[in-house]
Amino acid sequence: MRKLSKLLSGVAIAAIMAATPAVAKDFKYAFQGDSQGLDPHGLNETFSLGLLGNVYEGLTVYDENLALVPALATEWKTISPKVWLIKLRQGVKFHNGNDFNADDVVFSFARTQTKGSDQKARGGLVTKVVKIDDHTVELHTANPLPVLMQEMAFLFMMDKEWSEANGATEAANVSDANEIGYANRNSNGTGPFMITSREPGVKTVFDRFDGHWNKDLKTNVTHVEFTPIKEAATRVAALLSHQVDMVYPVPVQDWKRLDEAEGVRALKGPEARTIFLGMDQSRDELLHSSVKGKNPFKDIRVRKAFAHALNLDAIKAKIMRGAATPSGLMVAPQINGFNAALNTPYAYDPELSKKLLAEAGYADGFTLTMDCPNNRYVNDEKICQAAASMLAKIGIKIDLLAQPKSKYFGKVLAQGGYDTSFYLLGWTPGSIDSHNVFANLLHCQDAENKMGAFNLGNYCNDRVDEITGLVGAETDQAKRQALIDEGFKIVQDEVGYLPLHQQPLSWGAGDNIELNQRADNVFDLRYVVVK
Amino acid sequence: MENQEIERGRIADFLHRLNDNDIWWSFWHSPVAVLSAALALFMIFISVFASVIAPFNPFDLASLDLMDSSLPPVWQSGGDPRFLLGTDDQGRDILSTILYGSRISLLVGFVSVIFSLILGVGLGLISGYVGGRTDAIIMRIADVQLSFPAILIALLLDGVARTLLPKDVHSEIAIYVMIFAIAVSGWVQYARTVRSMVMTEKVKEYVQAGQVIGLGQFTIMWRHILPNVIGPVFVIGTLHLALAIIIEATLSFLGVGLPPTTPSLGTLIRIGNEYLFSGEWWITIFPGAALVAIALSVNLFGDWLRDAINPKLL
Amino acid sequence: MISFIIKRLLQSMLVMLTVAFISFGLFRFVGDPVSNMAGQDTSIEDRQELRKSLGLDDPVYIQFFNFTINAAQGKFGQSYMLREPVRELMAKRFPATLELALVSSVIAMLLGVPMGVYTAIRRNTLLSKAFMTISLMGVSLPTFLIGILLILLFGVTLRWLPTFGRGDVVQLGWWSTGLLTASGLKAIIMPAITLGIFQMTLIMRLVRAEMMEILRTDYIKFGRARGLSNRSLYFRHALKNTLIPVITITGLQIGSIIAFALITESVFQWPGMGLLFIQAVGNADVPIMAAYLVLIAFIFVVINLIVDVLYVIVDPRLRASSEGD
Amino acid sequence: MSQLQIENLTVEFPSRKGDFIAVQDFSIELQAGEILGVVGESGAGKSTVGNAVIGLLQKPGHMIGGTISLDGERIDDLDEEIMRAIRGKRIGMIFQDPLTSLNPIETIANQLIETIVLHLKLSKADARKKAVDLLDQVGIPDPSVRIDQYPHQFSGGMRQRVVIALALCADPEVIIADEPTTALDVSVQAQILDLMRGLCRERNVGMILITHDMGVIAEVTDRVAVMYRGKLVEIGETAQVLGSPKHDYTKSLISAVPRPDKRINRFPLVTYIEDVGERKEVDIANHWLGQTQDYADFDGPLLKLTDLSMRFITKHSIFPSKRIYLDAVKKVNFDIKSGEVFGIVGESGSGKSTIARMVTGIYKPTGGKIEFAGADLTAMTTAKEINPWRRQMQMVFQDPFSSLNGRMRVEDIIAEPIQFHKQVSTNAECYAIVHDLLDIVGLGKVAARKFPHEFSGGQRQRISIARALATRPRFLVCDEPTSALDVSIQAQVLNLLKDLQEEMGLTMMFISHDLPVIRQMCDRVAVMRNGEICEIAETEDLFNNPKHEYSQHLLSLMPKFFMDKN
Repeated sequence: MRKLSKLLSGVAIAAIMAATPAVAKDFKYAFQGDSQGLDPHGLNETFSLGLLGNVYEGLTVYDENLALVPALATEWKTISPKVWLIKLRQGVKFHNGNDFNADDVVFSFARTQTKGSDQKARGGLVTKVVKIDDHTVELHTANPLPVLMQEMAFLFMMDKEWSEANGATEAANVSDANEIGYANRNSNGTGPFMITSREPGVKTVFDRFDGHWNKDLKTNVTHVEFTPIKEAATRVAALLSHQVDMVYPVPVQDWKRLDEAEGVRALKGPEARTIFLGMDQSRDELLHSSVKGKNPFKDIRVRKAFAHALNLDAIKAKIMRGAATPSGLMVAPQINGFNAALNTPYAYDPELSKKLLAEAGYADGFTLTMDCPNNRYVNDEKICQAAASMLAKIGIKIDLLAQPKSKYFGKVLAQGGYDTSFYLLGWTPGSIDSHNVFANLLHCQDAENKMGAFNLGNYCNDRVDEITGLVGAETDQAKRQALIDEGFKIVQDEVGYLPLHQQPLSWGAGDNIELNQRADNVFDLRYVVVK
Repeated sequence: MENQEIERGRIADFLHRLNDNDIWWSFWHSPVAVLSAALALFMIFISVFASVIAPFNPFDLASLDLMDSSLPPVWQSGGDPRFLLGTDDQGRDILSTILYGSRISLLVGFVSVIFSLILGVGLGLISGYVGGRTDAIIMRIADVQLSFPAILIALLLDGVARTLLPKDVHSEIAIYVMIFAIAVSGWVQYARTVRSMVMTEKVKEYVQAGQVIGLGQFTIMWRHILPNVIGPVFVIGTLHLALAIIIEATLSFLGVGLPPTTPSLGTLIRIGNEYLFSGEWWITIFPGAALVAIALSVNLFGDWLRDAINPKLL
Repeated sequence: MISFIIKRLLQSMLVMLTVAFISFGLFRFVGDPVSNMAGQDTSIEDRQELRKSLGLDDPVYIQFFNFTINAAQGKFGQSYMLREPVRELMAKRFPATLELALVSSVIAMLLGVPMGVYTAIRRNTLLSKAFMTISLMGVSLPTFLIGILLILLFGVTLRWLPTFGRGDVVQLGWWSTGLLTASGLKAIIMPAITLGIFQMTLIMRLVRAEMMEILRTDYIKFGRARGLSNRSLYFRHALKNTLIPVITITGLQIGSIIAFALITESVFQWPGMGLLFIQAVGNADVPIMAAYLVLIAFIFVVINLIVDVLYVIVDPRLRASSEGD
Repeated sequence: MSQLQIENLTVEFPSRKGDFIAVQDFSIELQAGEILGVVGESGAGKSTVGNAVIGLLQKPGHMIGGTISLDGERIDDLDEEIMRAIRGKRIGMIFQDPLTSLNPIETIANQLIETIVLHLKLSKADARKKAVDLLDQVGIPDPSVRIDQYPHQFSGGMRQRVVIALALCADPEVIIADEPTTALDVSVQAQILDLMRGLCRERNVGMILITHDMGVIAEVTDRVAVMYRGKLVEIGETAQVLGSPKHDYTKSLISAVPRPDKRINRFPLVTYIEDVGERKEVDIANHWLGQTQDYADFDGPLLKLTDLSMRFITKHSIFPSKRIYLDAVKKVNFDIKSGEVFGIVGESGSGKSTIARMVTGIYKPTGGKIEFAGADLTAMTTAKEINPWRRQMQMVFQDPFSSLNGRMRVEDIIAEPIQFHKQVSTNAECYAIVHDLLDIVGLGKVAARKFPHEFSGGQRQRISIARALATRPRFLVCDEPTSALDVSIQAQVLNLLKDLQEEMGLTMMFISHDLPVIRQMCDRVAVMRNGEICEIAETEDLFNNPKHEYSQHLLSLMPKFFMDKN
């Protein structure tokens, strides 16, 4: 396609070349999967949102250090606990030349609540959007919500006129076999890049949007090609042979190879994702265990025995090749609310574990099925295997059920009826705030109030529930921190979860590429510089 | 005493016949056949006695120490004398794992071949002998199945089994699911071969002689036709054994095979494949070599057997 | 001839219906598409809503009925994973897979036929034995291993050939071809060889077996007794007779090559249907999986039909018997 | 000077079990225009001679001595290239089976033109003209049309004519015909022989005619060479060799040929014939095998066929109207009396074997009735009902190589019917009977533990007979029991059958295409054609005074050499 057009319009291209800045830079990168469509309100998933974040923008945006900075909104403040006043940026243009204004904001929030949207939860935080003038809006929330603007970084704004003209006023609806959401295959954002061609699962081409409001972007890239490459080996090979400039993720064990190879390097960094093991603490009898009639995890001695059986340093050294940060908390250092003083992992002490188990009446151990994804987190399955062999040493026989993420999540999450007894999960709070962790992981399961939805083992403590509510509403940072610390301490003492580590970000890039490796594993083209 | 005499007579009789047998003769005069058979037998031997030969039991999770993981073979710097061929990412001894893994691969191969052989030969016999509508139905099913390569069918069956069967028992039954999947994907070739041979055999006069005696259809199929069509079936069986082992490895490579806690050769190669670029080549190369050694020796032997019995077979 | 074709068509339709049933039935029970379509924050009610709107709550027979009706029109709905109509996805991926399958078949034929002829004519030469043994490597080395080794050698170490993808493609109507650009041709070399090795072994052995069989026949003996040259005997009389079954089997194999390509495509990130399928399996993307299976069966059925008809055209014996209809 | 001269030809086939000399010290000369017959039984080495002449000995066979000369020039030591120019051009060759001698996917024209262009360097158009002429000469009607057809569009006889045309197309000086008519029906055989003789005379071509058939030798050859175990035992004018053979082997061979002219009691046994089984006398009257008292006496015909019909579907179709049928047997009626030997004679496809298979229950008739000892077999449906009757009728098959299951030991093959019908209570008893049976058919106990492939054709046919006798039948169907055997072996087997028939008082249905054999074996004969019976008569009446036109025709085709001799 490109080739042909090159052939046909050599003259035209020469003309464009003359018009654009002398430095036209190409950049190619690869990821293990593809974005599921282009609809900004389509799938609420890190990679898709990350990719679309180059094309669309929210009211706010995270910078290279995960600090929240203005994007389409220039200023925001709470005029009452439940009402935010937002000043919109002026002179912003969509890729099609339309102006960005308050109508687009109202429209976009409404669109998140349409049938096909996967952003209902995020958009639903705002119960009402009021247009004050063309560049001012009010956002109303149901409860006081200090973290609202963090959430807004991934809620993208669309052009009302464009959407209406193309029948894309509803989020792409996958259930209709015949109707293809226009916005799913075409894009019109305000971001610095626009998608000029796309073949799903094969290739997506971006070109620089010259009309972007921010002329100070770091990037010098004008043309980007993105290719999904599923196999890790193929992906690394593509980088090693310089067919692409950047790939992610890179298996941690290949870092050495990348660093030794000419012209490429491994990019390592801490990710804000915490990997942990969870235990079913609510059922009276475990679903998948040799222990009948009771639930051993209800006994804190058993939970402690598990905690002390895990050698986090060995996992770090061998499986993660030194690239993980063993963790004693359920949040990473980058997350608002993290307290280094509390971050002490349980000590590795298998003898203590055996003693505890014997005390609890399980001197001979027991058998337990462990659920594990095998393509979701860095070396997820290997971590589970290592944990299984460590637990084997204290007499716990683990039947490991490692599955692709689709099957895994289908089983262990709410829609599978939390069908698990012991599992591995990873969590990055989307709002980069501890409250998200309290609400989703530490709060008792409460489907009605959408709380504890990812607390798969239903760890439950009334005070923690209470703290969750308080943290959500507390605006005084010191008080808030104290509440957070209290909550984390309770969970730690009760061994509600078994945190393992924060996994590393593992990317690879050519030596001539400068880029920003953000802790939430989002790859932002705004920071790519090709030398 | 008398029985012993008779027995001895029978053995002598057998040896004499064997000596007289062209296949046996041509076997001993084909270096490739002898070598490949020897290699195959060696691989079978060491995998059957894996638990005796292997220095470790890699399936015993409690014996693994993560700190021993990713060690190179002894002759490389950093090697540990306990682990001749090095260790994998979980600290399993590669040599032991290869022995145990070969056992699984061969077990899966043999049992699935026997399964599909019985299924295929049975259906082929019925199809060829009974003919008519039964034949048409069986062959139509075979056609449909033929439009999907074995790997796809095995992939499907495995997927279905994983979904339908209770998850707790999954790792225990994974190997049976795999055997079943490979077996079901392989019966067509036997059935077709047997069918076409039965069609030529059933019009032969010895079959009619059986009918004249009054023998039932089953007796004629079992006693008369089957022994006459079974030769090529063994040839296919041998070649299919190699194929089954490769399919198992491929499924394991694609991640739908045996769980990594009880790795087969294919699972090991898959694990090792992730370490190829990081220089830990021994995790892939040694199991890969073992797999190729098994498949190649079995294939070479089967190839020779085919030439000796019926070169027209594929 | 016409009744022969009609009979074949009816049979084919039955096959297609069976495959449709199987593909629907199997995939109805594999994976949970909802968990893929919804992000991690989606509420349980929304998930239920989604289930309902996808028709996953209808009775199974209604789902199958709808499936068949739609499938017959080429409508397999939208991919859960890529949120694109499956029909268009398949149409875009099909050329890549077909080109790969054809190129690898051609490679397999170009190498396999001469090697088969050679090993049949000169059975006991060293070269012949070498061919036989080496060709066995083709069926003893798992495809994925071959692919990985090729990538390591030619892609990473020597850097001669690209390690993934199709290179630049040229659009000819709806067909995209990589065979008209230098990078496309370079890109197809390794995957085609990887895929073709197994096929080459098969063809070579088939040609050899058939050729040996035919060289033993009376008409070759009679030809020799008439003083015909070896060249005429081998290539005009024997090879031509050999090629009938060889073409049949190779033709029928194209269907399974296309399906078999999924391993190769996955190793080389070849943007074909197999890759799509593997990804779909991992994501429980039912529409793609169902469409893939049905498409594979359809290709098989069509090739079968073509081969049957060709067979009748090539072989005068069959031509006569079908003319009697 | 002789056209073709073979001197002291010796051919060896090395094998791992020792070298086998197929032809030893063989010398003959062939004159222009002469037809020289080479006769011998299977394995005599006669085909090897033919192959040696055109230099196409089957590997690993090779000449270890002697010379072959064509027009005085040696041709046995020529280079492959030069020899190839001689093959087809100067020496033509005709093979036995016309069905497989032609490339099925090339037209007749292509095959002829290729050969003509190769040897005569004609243009394609001229070659085609010549090809059409040739086809005309070998008696193919409408040659200019038929030349563009494929081999499968020709009948067997027509194909053999095409093969002859191919052999003649470069006007060779010598033709070697290896069993050219063996695969053909008698009437076609006669036409082809006529054609070949005519062509040789006309073109003054010398021909070596290799055959096992004394009738063919008598019919067309000028001189005959008799081979035995690779050696030439006798050569001379045909009439002289056949009329007054000098060598013992020739004598025994000729005496073994069934005489069409008169019925003799037994074929003379000549010491020269191999494979003679020493029959051990068994007192059948007091033996288990003689104890056939359980058969109820029955007055009237033992076997009675009423309107027996068999229709095969040769082309299936969903629509009955589109099916194509073959009526193999059309409403046949006849009776066979107890103790009688009833013959059925006819050419291939006449339906005679189908009758045998219906009587013995292999095929289910599509119409009519089979009554055996008064019981209507066609009305019985269950195995239980029919098995007692099955036991009373057994069958000896045509092909000794396929009628025995190669995977079973001889004793098990013979024991199977006894065990199946539970005729004795213990295994020991059963195997004792099996051993006696082997004695009776002249093989002896030593044969018991061997496998069929260890025996020759004649011996296998004896095993087959033993199996048929194992159920103590009273009715035996013999379907061409000797047509696959060499003539000397045939005599042995026929003698055995006659002995057994008399000793056990068997009733027999004897099927053959060979009239002389019928005359020697049968009391009454039915002549069949196209599924219908033309004539049923006492054997002697039929041969002396055939009434039906077709019977007359068949009789006229009988080899004449005994008649000439007398």
